[in-house]
Amino acid sequence: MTDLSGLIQSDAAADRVVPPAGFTVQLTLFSAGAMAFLAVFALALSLAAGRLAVHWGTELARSSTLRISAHAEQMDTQVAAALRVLETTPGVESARALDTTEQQALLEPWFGPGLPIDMLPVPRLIEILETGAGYDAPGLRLRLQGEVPGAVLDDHTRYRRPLVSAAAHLRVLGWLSILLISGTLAAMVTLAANAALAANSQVIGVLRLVGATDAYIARAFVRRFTLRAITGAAVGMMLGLAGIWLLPEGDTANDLLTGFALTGWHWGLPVLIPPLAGATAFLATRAAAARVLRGLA
Amino acid sequence: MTDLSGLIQSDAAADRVVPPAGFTVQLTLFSAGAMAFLAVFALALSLAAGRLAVHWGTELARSSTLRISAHAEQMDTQVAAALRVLETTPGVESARALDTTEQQALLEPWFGPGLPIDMLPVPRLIEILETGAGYDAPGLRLRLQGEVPGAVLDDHTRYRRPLVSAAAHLRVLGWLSILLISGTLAAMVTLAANAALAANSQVIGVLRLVGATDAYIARAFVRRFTLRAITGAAVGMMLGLAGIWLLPEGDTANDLLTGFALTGWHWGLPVLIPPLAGATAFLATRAAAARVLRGLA
Amino acid sequence: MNPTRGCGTTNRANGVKGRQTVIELENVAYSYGGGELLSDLSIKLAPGSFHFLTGPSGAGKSTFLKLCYAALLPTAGQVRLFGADARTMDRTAVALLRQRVGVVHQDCQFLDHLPLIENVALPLTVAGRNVAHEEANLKDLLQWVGLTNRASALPPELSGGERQRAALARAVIMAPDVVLADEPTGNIDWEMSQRLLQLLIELNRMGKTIMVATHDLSLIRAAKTQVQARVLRIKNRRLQLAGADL
Amino acid sequence: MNPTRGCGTTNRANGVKGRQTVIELENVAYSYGGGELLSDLSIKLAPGSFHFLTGPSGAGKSTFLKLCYAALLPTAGQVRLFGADARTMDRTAVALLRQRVGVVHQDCQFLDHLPLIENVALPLTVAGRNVAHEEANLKDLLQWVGLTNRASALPPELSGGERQRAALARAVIMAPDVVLADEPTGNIDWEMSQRLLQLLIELNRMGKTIMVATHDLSLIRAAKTQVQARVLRIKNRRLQLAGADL
Ligand SMILES: Nc1ncnc2c1ncn2[C@@H]1O[C@H](COP(=O)(O)OP(=O)(O)OP(=O)(O)O)[C@@H](O)[C@H]1O
Ligand SMILES: Nc1ncnc2c1ncn2[C@@H]1O[C@H](COP(=O)(O)OP(=O)(O)OP(=O)(O)O)[C@@H](O)[C@H]1O
Ligand SMILES: [Mg+2]
Ligand SMILES: [Mg+2]
Repeated sequence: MTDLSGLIQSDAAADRVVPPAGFTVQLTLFSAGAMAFLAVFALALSLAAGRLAVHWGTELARSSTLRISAHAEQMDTQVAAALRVLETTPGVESARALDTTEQQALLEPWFGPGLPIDMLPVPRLIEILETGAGYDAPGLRLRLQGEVPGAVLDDHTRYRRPLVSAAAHLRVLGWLSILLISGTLAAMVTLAANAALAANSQVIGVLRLVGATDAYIARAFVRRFTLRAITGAAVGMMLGLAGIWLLPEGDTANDLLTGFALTGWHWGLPVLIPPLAGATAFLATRAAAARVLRGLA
Repeated sequence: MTDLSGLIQSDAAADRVVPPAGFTVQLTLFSAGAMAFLAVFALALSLAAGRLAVHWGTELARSSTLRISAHAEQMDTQVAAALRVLETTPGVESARALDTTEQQALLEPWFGPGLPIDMLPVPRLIEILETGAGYDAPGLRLRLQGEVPGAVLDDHTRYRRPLVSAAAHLRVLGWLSILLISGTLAAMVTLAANAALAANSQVIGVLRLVGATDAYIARAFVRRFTLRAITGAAVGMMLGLAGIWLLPEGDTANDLLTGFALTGWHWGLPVLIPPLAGATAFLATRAAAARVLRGLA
Repeated sequence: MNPTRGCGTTNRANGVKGRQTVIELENVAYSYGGGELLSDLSIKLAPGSFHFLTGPSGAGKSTFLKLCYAALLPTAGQVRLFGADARTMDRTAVALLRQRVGVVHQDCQFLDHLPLIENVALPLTVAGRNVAHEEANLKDLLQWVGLTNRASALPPELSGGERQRAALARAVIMAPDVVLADEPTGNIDWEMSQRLLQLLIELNRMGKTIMVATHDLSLIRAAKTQVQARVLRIKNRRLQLAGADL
Repeated sequence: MNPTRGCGTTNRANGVKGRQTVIELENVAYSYGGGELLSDLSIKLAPGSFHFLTGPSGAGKSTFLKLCYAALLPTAGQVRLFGADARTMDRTAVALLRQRVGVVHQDCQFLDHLPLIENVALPLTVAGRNVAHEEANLKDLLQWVGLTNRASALPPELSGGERQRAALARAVIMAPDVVLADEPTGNIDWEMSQRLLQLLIELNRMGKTIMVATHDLSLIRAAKTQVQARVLRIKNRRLQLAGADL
């Protein structure tokens, strides 16, 4: 009965038949605005949490260390054996023994710069980079046990893994709240449209009396509400972006709030909110109008 | 003009003069419900973030390490000197040199269990516990430079500090969203009340015509809206609590989402939401009624 | 049957209020913003008087009545209602005034969610009176205006004439000191309007002050045979006493 | 001046439609849910006929008119409007029907946010006609019903009689084939109702079908001197042709 072309094509005369103002209009504007505002924050939260998860994830989750303790004479053999095992382990992208300088750098905090590393029974370290899918740690441990008895696999991701999962969960929470907010917006707009239609039952009666078709009446209401929702959402979005923009920007990528600002093309995402709000309002009002008009028949 | 006693005291006759149903009523119910639902989650988020911040904070933020490298013969003197310095440093709660076993445990991952620790030029470690306020790290470093040249201050909180601050920020975000949600609720209820009053201008006209005082009319509307807001908020709160209760409970205190569930007396906090929503609705409706009644005079 | 049985038993107008002027306009002018609609009106309505108000459509009859129950305040001059200056009354005072003045609006409005009988009883409800105690009066009154079998209908289910009758019943249920009726018979057939006129005449005989705006000259003629009614006419912004030309 | 100048220039009723019955009721009954309000009504309104409809308040006059413009569907029997069974019309067909039938409701309702002149032009607007082209007609019509100087007023600012006149103007602006008017003179003084009657008579002379529900017998008498008007009366749920007793 009502289509988008009718919505876009301006019909000043038809527009005037619906009372211009009123609290239902303010309600629509306000709910669309408030929901868009919240949606921007939820979006930023989701994106920031996602970035954080990725950041923490790539930083740590994909690297682990194999530590080989052995007598000096066996060391090289064992390292070579371990590298061979790792080469054939699915999920291991690359493996590489750290050289003396690197190990020295790692130990420096503990022993100071002058440590005679080759004099000490310091284990050799092999850095493992995982593929995205990761390797099967218990399986690798079993194989190493047989072939390189002195090897200890240390996926030091254990430490940050809960954080990564927390960030992931936060991201899920963000998306869930976006869903919730969209649902709330749709419900609000539907209720506001219903309230407006009910409040305007006299208008509908008059229009019917003088021969207006349902399509004509519905179009006038739908048009108004869709435009209102878009306007409200646009304002809310802008305020939301301003709010995010005003947040203090931190220097560490680690921080959630200071890393909360949108980055790069992510700034473009909130722009989708007003048209989505408009589409929601369009569908909600059209359904409400169809129902009310059927009811008043 | 309208007081709480009039609200509580039931007046069946006066109640009937306001139309019982309508979309503004559904709007009030729904916005109160949706906002209460969101508020429960925001509250849980805040509380969880707070717990996390405290957890991570107490675990790490208040401890740091002083590492002393020195020739074996000078070691004890330097350790004693360092402890003396620390004793007089404001913000340091306690300082204690780790014994051999503890240091061995710390180094074990690197060198395996059999490390002859007293044979090696391993530095000695002093664990510092800060007071809540913390000490002035650069100042301490300066003093140590003079008195204990081999000392290196390592506040290894650097590592988790961003996480703690992220949790703290998240908590702030949670409280901010509670504020935002309360504001939205107040605005929604005000708008819904205004819409209802405007939609019922005929009712108000009739009541005035037959001699109803403003107080009488306002009371009828305020009562209705306050009860609606309380009902809606109670339902929303219940749904929110159910949602939180349904979230998977994790085993690590570290995880944000699995640690999201309310704990102990925190379960009691959401119960405050409906009365607060009611109070908000009471004030919002009373203001709206006063304004509309003045306007229609 | 006594049509005014339904209108309460107290007879306040003949009581304490004595000979005090009920409604008094002194050099009153009114304008809705454009030019003056009413100019320099002066009139005193004595208690127990019966007035008709006529004049062409748009002359200002409804406006005049609204001045008489403080729905509008004069733009110039003074309106005194039961001795009090309308301009100095606060909104609570106006509300209490309305409990003493029964008004029939030209477009009869009701609470659409309440059945007719509760709408008629509404003045009792908002005055805090116990409606159950007045049920006999209420039923009598509905009987007189011929709405007994529509008592439980909702206002939108009433016919035009039924609404007008219900509005008149609502205006007199409190036995107010003054009844102001704006075209109360516009949609009502001749027989029924005679019946409504009877109700107003009975009230007038009880000492109530009555003012009826109408364009129905035959109604005025019928009334004049039974009570001493004065006919006011609004013409060219002024209030005139209509003469024998009716 | 010709009062119907404002009502368009096409004369459809005398054109293609020829002698087709405009409104036809066959054994129609109607009930709002309780007992039957109207029973076994049968009548044909020929194009160009003029009918009055009378009957006591609550008899069912407004209900009868609503059946004639498909606002209500009969609970029994058949209503044919321009040859089509009202029961088989979908809502778009009803809307298009309303563009050919001008209706004056008993409680005249308008779009309160639009000035009177736009309200009167509303049928043109919703039919997609260019209102600017019809401005001369519109102005003439407002002149005839005496609302020229209220053209830009909003409906809530109108007096009762002004609203009724505006409603009649709105009903005839499209020069509809049929005009159904429910108590169009309930709030209007004698002189003005003569003027409105004149408008309806002119339309009738142009071939339009007119039906006026009224309780104003003097209006009927005045009309009968000028046109061949039939008077229908609803009594005891039936439709009767009123005789010479008027
Ligand atoms: N609120 C308003 N704002 C502006 N003008 C108004 C307002 N109310 C009434 N008027 C105008 O004032 C004039 C007098 O109105 P009023 O309703 O008093 O007339 P009336 O004598 O009762 O007429 P009727 O017999 O048609 O009911 C009319 O022309 C009307 O249009
Ligand atoms: N929607 C409705 N539901 C129930 N009953 C109704 C409804 N509309 C009208 N009625 C009843 O049907 C009867 C006829 O109503 P209608 O409006 O047709 O009367 P009328 O002849 O036009 O009377 P009036 O001269 O008073 O306008 C009345 O008793 C009225 O109360
Ligand atoms: Mg009037
Ligand atoms: Mg009727």
